[in-house]
Amino acid sequence: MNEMAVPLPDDIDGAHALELFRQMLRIRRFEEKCAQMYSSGKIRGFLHLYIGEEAVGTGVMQSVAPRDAVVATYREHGHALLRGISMNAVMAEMYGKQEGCSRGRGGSMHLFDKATGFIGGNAIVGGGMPVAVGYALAAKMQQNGAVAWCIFGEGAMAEGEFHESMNLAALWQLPVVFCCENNYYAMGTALDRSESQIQLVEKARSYRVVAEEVDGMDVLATEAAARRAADSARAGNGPYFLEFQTYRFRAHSMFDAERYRSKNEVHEHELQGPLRTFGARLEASSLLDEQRRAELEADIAREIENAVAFAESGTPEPVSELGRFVYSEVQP
Amino acid sequence: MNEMAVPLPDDIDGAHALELFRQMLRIRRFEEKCAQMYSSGKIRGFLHLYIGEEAVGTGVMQSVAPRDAVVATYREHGHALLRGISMNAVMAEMYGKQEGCSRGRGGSMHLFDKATGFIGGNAIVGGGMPVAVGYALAAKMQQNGAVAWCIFGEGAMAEGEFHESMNLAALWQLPVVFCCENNYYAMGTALDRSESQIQLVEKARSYRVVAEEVDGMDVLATEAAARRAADSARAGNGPYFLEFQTYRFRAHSMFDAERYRSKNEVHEHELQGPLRTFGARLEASSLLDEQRRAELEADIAREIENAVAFAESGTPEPVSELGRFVYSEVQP
Amino acid sequence: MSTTIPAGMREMTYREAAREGLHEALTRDERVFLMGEDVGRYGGSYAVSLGFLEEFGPERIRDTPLSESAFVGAGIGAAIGGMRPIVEVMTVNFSLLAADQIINTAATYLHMSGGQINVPLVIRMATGGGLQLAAQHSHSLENLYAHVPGLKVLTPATVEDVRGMLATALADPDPVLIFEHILLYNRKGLLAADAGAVDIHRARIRRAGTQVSLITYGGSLWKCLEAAELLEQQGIDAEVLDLRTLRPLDDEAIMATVTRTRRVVIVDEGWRSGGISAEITARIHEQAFYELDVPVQRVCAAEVPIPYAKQLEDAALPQVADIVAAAGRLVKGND
Amino acid sequence: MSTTIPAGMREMTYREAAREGLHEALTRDERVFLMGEDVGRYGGSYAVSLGFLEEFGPERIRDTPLSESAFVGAGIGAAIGGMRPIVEVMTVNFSLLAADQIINTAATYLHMSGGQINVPLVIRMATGGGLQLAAQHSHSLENLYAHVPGLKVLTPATVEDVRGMLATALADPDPVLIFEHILLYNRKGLLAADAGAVDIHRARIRRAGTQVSLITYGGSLWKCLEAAELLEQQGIDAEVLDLRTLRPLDDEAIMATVTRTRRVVIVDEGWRSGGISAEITARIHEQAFYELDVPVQRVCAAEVPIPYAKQLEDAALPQVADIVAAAGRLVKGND
Ligand SMILES: Cc1ncc(C[n+]2csc(CCOP(=O)(O)OP(=O)(O)O)c2C)c(N)n1
Ligand SMILES: Cc1ncc(C[n+]2csc(CCOP(=O)(O)OP(=O)(O)O)c2C)c(N)n1
Ligand SMILES: [Mg+2]
Ligand SMILES: [Mg+2]
Repeated sequence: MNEMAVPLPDDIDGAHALELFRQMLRIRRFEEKCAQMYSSGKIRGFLHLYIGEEAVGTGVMQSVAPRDAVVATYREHGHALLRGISMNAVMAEMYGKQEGCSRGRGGSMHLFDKATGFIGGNAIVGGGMPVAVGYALAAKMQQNGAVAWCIFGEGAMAEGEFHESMNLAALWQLPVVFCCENNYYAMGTALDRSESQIQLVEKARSYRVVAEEVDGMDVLATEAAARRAADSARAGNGPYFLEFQTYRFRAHSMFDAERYRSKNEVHEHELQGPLRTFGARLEASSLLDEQRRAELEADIAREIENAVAFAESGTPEPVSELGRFVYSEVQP
Repeated sequence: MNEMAVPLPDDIDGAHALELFRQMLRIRRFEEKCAQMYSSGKIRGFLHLYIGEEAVGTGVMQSVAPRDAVVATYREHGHALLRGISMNAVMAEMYGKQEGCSRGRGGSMHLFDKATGFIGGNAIVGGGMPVAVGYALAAKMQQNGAVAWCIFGEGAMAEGEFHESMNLAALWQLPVVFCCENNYYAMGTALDRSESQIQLVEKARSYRVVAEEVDGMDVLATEAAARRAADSARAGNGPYFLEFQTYRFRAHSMFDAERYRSKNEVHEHELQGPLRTFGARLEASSLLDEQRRAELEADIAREIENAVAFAESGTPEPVSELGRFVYSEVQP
Repeated sequence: MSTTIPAGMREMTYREAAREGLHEALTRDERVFLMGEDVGRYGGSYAVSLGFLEEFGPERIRDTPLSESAFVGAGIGAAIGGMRPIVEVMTVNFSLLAADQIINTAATYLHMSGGQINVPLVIRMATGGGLQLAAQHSHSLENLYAHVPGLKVLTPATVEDVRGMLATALADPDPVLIFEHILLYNRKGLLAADAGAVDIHRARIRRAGTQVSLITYGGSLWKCLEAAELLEQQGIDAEVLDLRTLRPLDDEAIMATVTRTRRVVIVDEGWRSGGISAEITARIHEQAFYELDVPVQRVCAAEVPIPYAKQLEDAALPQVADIVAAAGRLVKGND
Repeated sequence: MSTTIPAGMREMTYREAAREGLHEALTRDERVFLMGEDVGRYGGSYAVSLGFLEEFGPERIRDTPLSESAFVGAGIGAAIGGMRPIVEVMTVNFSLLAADQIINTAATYLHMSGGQINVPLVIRMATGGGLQLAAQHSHSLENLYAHVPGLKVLTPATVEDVRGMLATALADPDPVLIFEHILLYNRKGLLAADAGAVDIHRARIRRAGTQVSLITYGGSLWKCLEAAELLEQQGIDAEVLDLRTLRPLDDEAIMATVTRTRRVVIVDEGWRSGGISAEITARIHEQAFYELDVPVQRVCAAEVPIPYAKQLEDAALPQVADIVAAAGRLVKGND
């Protein structure tokens, strides 16, 4: 397929396109490393990889403004990195070190960063949705122009919290962008076994929310859609729903035997992978070649190596600190 | 308006039409008595009257078969009576007597009757929906032809349990008839302040559930719609959603000052009340006259008087029995 | 309560005091808003916010759809986003629909984020029985939340507390749950003209005594005070300790009263097994084992879903006579 | 555990035993079916029902969408409708989304209906920590449910119990919750060839002893047995009581062990304040006050949302060393 790659549109900013590629590559390589570190026991707990879905987060994050908030799930390494949490801090978190972005208390599923408005890392499916709605409510009441980006999988759409949150956001015309990462499976449950209506945009529209289907494997498409959504939300037009059609190349978590889908199905999708296809297009547009690739890979490898070293040499929080952060340290 | 009442269609069964009127009148008068008994302190707790909405329950119950289940809310006196729970048992329940249909433990909000498949009387808004879905699942698995009738107010449609239940029923094609009694208010919250999409049938259709809007003030319309729904559900076509547009003439409960709507608005609707309009049509069709009315009223008054006497002379459950029915008495 | 009102005091109902507290909070801090089912047009299901919609407008007195999980969760998000939301849940029974947001999210974010994301959210709920509202409206489930680290659980019993605890809760950087017993709203009490925020970490002795301690909170406080009067007529001098806050518990105050009287009755409208009364008993057992003359007694709700019928509901809930009997048994040791 | 398997016994993991119990139930009674997230195609999140879909078909091994409230509630309705559903909730943490259905509906219908509508529903949930799953996947919330009249709460710790309690729960006319600790699934144990339904009303002594009682349940049982061995090396003879069922508690067995040893350590992975350990302490205090030489000690989870980092999680959860230390303190009285 790559051989048939379509060059990028003429009006594209080549440097930006390459940067999108680099960002996707960066989170891909980072997670490959995580998988390795998981196998060697350095990372524990649950680890959910975003591999295959990078075009979604990468496209979306381009429109996230400094004062916006991102509310994500347990499959959020990519988003965290894209949002600007340092790789050191993310890796250290997975190592459970004090230098981690959640001080080692959260782990893979609970990356947080107040500075960049990254408010979780929520591992209750659907649990982040009301939070995002509330953040948007605060933004609207304070008229501060912030948007809440609510990221979730298609599986979450069956939860009551989806329904309640969509209604509230629409009723109150709040600046939330609902980003559904439809990878067609919730653990082992295929979309058509979890939803009576699999046209997810129709579900969203039933709340009178503007909804778009987006090719989640195409980073230019995801970027453009997110921009439309952000513009609309910031203009005061209320919530926006984006269904990104994508695919998860790896197991749900590291405990998954993947009995619910064939190797072949996975392979088919891999051929349409965001790095592969976008890389080929960049090449077709002469924006990328082997040498540039190698440079990018080398830079990323270095960053990852440093992150691992940083995490390795991080400090385990002393057990005496266990009781901290149950309540705020400054009390009235 | 009554002066302009349209006669009933020619093909109507006159006796049946009169019977529908009688059933509505019976539950109306019963509840008027309840209100009185509440004022005099004989009935306590919360009391939610169905006055104004009688055409809905009356029409629906004509299609409820013996093995079906009815899952209702706290506004369920009418449904309970229509379903065949004796007036004595319902009144005694509100008096909190042992002879009550829930032995005095449930009160107005929790009428139950196993014999007629009346499984509550659930006072958690939305709480009955999953139960109805489960009952329908059991019916489908046992292939016993039963239908679960799930009755709720439009306010319940904002709850997550609505969403989850609709999806499950549709996904599994279960024989549930969802009967939304849209009286346009949830306590003091008007429909357009609780739903971003006030076309409730659109909400239902978003689960790929067949949905109809029905004039809930016209007992012939409600009866016909319920029959269509029942036929469809029994034929194995999955769930069916009926929105009955109706109006509550009385306060939400006995504690409501009704600050959220005008007397005038209420009055306008009263003029379209189901008894008033259907009574006029029966008269226009010469099926009802003053004498027949008087006879009906007298019969009903007698039944109510007897029910009150029955309840008055009922037995308060001895306090020594308090601990019963927390667990079943026969244990394995 | 005397009929002449002392100088500098005002008499008002608990409802009015709750209302004043809310009013002051809304007036003083623009970030504060009230959100919940029927808080606006209806005036609040217990009429606490009657008229607020007109005064503060629909942005700040925000009627919500029936969706407990979303509007409680939206409170969390709004709190993180810089507002100071007060979320009202009609009764603690309905709060079970929002239990995920409260326990899995509000209570965990600060810790999971390593101290970054605090959630300054206040949730008010009605609780308790006594109005024959039966098994889905009458339970006292506050102890479910008192079990959860990360939450604070307040149970104001007096006009001063219901007014003042709200201010303190709003100043708190972390999630605070306030439980108002439904039978208190119409109860009158005296409030100092200059009443304001109150401490929420200390239990308070509402009646000093020497022979037996009645430890309680919320709606049961008044039953305990009544019981204490009756006990006095029997020559028994009871102390009444109002816990005020169920999490964190004021161990010091509890042990102090235990040490003084050496006999304890805990009165709690929650079910006995696994209720807050169990925790208090356990702490007394652990911390004041050698101070006790006799084992602690618990007067709690019977272990049944609260029934509708008056005599059954009465029998299910702790009553003054039960308290008097329990305290009497302890002091007189008749068994 | 010895490496030679006694005659008439089989060695198997807890997972296999749970699986056998399910298999037998599905085979024996057509009304039984299993419903929950990923019980089918995925094989169960803890692989308990692996292969069942193929064997029993999608009607009886029913994958559900992510909608805990609806599928737990559907279990209630199906139970009322004549089936015998087994609903699986992946972990007790997620069950908070279904708390309304469990507490407001399943637990109340029998009572509210005056004895007419019983709910023969079985809900299985994983519980507990120890796999570094952090603050939304590691809590032991079973005591929230143990507080609620109308529910029964089972906590099988052994292969025999996880297999046999399911059968008993299915025969029970009322809602039964079964909690399986995540760390147990891979643990091996011996099962009698003719193992079947087991009693669920009696606690069981898993190790007889005379000097101190370790009262526990679920995952902590094995820590207590290990602690008992270590204590033996210190010359301390510990008895280990496995509660097995948290509601109703077996008071008789608890008081019997207390009376025998006069010293008690309660070990519970739930948070200390308001946990089941509090209720047990309170009952011992009330019913065996004069039998104790020293106050009961509780070894519970620290009052924090369980953190991810290994050393912090270890410190947050009860460990063998903590149990040994607590028991040692009681017996040697060194403080
Ligand atoms: C409320 C809740 N139920 C169940 C789970 C277990 N669980 C974790 S991820 C997952 C699947 C979610 O699928 P989806 O929303 O599509 O996101 P994806 O993992 O595909 O990105 C499940 C069932 C959970 N974490 N929370
Ligand atoms: C979960 C829950 N939240 C809130 C309430 C309080 N409440 C009782 S009835 C009601 C309004 C319900 O309106 P609707 O569903 O339209 O039914 P209606 O009363 O109009 O028949 C509310 C808010 C409740 N009983 N349950
Ligand atoms: Mg998915
Ligand atoms: Mg309504």
